[in-house]
Amino acid sequence: MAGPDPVSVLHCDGLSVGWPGHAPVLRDLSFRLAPGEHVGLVGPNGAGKTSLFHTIAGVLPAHAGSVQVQGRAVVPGQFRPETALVFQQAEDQLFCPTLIEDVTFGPRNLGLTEAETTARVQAALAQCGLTGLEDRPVHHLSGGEKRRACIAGALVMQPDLMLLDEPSAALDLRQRRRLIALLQGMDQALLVASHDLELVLELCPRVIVIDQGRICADGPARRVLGDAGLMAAHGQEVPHSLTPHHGVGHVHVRNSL
Amino acid sequence: MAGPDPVSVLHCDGLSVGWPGHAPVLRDLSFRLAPGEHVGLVGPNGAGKTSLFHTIAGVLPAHAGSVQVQGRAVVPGQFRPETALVFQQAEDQLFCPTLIEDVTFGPRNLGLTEAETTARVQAALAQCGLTGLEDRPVHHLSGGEKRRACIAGALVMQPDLMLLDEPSAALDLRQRRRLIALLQGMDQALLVASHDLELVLELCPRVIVIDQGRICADGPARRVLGDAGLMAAHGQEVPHSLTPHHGVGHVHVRNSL
Amino acid sequence: MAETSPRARLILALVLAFGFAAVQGLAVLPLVMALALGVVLAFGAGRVVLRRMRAPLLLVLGLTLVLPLISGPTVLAQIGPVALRLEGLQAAALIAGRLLSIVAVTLALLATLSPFDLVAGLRALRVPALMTDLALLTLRYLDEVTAELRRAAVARSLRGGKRGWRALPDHALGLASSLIRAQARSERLWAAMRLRGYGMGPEPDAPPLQNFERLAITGAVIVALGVIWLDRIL
Amino acid sequence: MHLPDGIVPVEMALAGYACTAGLVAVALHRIKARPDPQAEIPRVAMLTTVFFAASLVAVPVPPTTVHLMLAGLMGVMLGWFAVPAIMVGLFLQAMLFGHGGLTTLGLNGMILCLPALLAFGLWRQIGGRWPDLAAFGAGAGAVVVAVAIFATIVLTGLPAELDARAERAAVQVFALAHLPLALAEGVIVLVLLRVLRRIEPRLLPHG
Ligand SMILES: Nc1ncnc2c1ncn2[C@@H]1O[C@H](COP(=O)(O)OP(=O)(O)OP(=O)(O)O)[C@@H](O)[C@H]1O
Ligand SMILES: Nc1ncnc2c1ncn2[C@@H]1O[C@H](COP(=O)(O)OP(=O)(O)OP(=O)(O)O)[C@@H](O)[C@H]1O
Ligand SMILES: [Mg+2]
Ligand SMILES: [Mg+2]
Repeated sequence: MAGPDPVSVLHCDGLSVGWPGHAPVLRDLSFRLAPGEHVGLVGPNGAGKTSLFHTIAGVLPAHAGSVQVQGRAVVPGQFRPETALVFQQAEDQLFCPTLIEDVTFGPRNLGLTEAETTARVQAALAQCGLTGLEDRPVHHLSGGEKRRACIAGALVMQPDLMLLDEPSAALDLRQRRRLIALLQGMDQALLVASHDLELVLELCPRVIVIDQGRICADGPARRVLGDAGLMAAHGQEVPHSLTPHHGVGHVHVRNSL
Repeated sequence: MAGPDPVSVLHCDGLSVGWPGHAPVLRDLSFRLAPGEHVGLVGPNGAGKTSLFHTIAGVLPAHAGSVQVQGRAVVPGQFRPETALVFQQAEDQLFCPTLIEDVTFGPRNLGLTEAETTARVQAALAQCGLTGLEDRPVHHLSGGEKRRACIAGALVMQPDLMLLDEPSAALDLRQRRRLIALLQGMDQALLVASHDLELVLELCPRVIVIDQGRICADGPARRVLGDAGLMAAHGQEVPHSLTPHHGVGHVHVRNSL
Repeated sequence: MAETSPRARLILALVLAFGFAAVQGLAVLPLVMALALGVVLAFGAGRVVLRRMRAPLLLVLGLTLVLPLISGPTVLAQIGPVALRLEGLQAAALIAGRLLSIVAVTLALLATLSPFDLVAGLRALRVPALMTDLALLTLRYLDEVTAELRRAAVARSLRGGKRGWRALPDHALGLASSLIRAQARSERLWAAMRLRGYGMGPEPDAPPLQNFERLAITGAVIVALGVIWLDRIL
Repeated sequence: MHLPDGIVPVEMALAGYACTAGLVAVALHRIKARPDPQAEIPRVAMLTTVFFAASLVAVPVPPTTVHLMLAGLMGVMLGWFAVPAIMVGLFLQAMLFGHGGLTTLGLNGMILCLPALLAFGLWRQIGGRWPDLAAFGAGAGAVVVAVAIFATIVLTGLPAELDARAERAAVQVFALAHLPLALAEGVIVLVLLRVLRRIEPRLLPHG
């Protein structure tokens, strides 16, 4: 095991991830994230992206190895406000009746003054474009608003590391575009798991590919995602925006009627 | 109102769609689907795609206008096996304990003989690549298998019209590819609602765009989806595979560290 | 015996369990326990029964520790303030014997079935469709809802949710949002069920009981009545 | 709080079955009188699933953790549907987790269904005027009533005549041990119904 790593926001060392009573899903993972770095996490369904996030967040104990966030080891069950996890299902994360209550939930537990809390909450809502929706019941928000509400609830903790699990799922293109703009503007380190490779490409200069329990590639996004052989080997496809073509021929046209 | 339309599988005429006690979501919609035609339905979140599907399927009464399937008007609450709806959330559609029971549920209600039922079920399972998974509990299926199970449950009714609501949501690229291949091979008329424009482009020669309660465009997929002005006006984007470029420059590269 | 239908198993379990529950004297208890063991062996369910007997065994242990100390006038032995009483001891033995026999029989007959088959058995026994449909849907979505509740608890703890009794109101909030989601989901579920003709088809007829099943049920009734008769005359 | 097999004499178990069967018959009769009972099945099933799942989660109530009973809440939210829902839950609990038993299904049904129906009645009577009081009363009261029925059944059912002093002590200890559960359920139902009344009153059709 490595000693404390004061330089990286996140440092996984020989990490094995798995659910209690099951064989490990990921084995012997090692990687670091620098402060403010945006990294994409790509892999097929069941590769273990969500499981890895739960381990980094300290919800799921590691089978082996260590996770450090901001140089301090993650202890399962300990509250670490410097890590924020945005869930794959927005509904799971929004458990308070109204938007404002949900976003305020976290800061309430940080022991801030009332004024500080309000200021932070307003800032987070504004950053996510949710001002004016404060009193809306959470389940009346649209899909995109729900997703942004989750991000606001994470941002308001002023984390150093945000883990985003499929942030663009079920969003239309306008919402997705807004989300990309929002995330691009963030100074926090981001780890973004997604099947939406175009989004990963726009957001993350660096990409990690996981499949069959291990890291298969870790490098510059355009090189990794552009590598047709690598992508095919792990059930992925090179994103359209990286394939050289001229807008013709590539599309399968069905013989209709 | 139009008279019976024996030529089209689906004929919506002056249709207004909405939820009881709310203003209509869609107003005065008119369009037809020919037998075997595959049509994409595109529009932002909340445009009313799911609501339209529920109205066509006869679950949600129309505010005004008429829907005809195979020349017969759709009456809310009436069981019309010629229309099949594949839900946005696969879990909600698969309400039986095991895969085989779920796929058999529909044919049981059609008054077929035992032998006919079995034959149909086996054919549908084979077509969807689910043979061998018959006795799996539904909640142990993977995301892609669940989606295909929903489609098998729809196919087994031998419908003339299938309504697919976001069929590729939450699938990884390999599963999505299989799904596209499966849907491409279908003889039924398909109406496919999706935010995944690349999928729409591969599957549907014709696309309908809805936004702000009405049909904004209805035409050949490559022309509609390739029209940058139209797409931008309705919060959509021209799919990457239709934009002329050479795999460079288009990607926003973040100034990292 | 493995091919016994869920319906026949349910009838067998009810008949034997009530027969055993009717025992009031200690004399037939060994016979009852032997019968239970016989059923377990006949259905080849030894391992399942052993695995799931732990909780009942603990309960029995608790009873046998407490009852002999607090009930009955006849003191068998006195250790300081604690008196061991005969009637309590008898009561404990009776309860323990009955409990273990009944649990063993029900486990042997029913625990090897999938819960879905059990519900099918209930339907074949003419339990109202409303209840069996409720049971099927509950079974189908139990795992998903449990996972949902667990994820919501994780989401709370990740944002520094309180612990201990002060978390009760948060717990209530989580439960409320689960109920709201369940309501929304049930609307989609109803649409899905209706679209595939729920309630349109004929009620599936349960296949008639097979001959060996009738025989087994008759045998069980005779055994149960026999046990009760022996219990009353001994 | 489930009564296991073999504790009480068989006459009581049979009487429990008879009473519960009557209660179920009444409930089903009331349900059939509603406009479209079949359409309510998915709603009741999904809510029941949440109640069932929530009762499996251990809630910390120092010094220990407890499992919520939620009979009062089911009564308030499901009305007469609470009876079939509770019976389904009890049957599944007995089969899946070994809580309760086959012969005592009827008695356990009485232990939970009567409090649920009382909570339903309480909510319908005073839920409109004093919703918080009614909610707390429904939550906590259901636990108290259930404990009372349970204790009565066990005490009349135990075969040997108990020493009266020990009997009283046992009942007191048992009731005291369930006081935290009653308070916890009262608080939970209070908070929960406040949220539902504000956010989703459709979920309280029987108010
Ligand atoms: N709560 C759980 N208990 C046990 N096993 C689990 C649990 N959650 C996930 N798994 C298993 O862990 C493995 C990895 O799942 P995980 O959800 O981490 O994958 P993923 O990469 O996030 O997939 P997806 O792209 O579908 O979200 C899978 O094999 C899954 O079956
Ligand atoms: N059960 C419901 N009751 C009342 N209003 C509803 C209901 N479901 C949807 N709506 C409303 O109808 C409108 C259209 O929603 P719909 O779900 O049809 O959109 P959609 O195009 O399918 O969106 P998405 O892309 O997010 O799936 C929205 O404004 C929504 O709030
Ligand atoms: Mg995941
Ligand atoms: Mg939709």
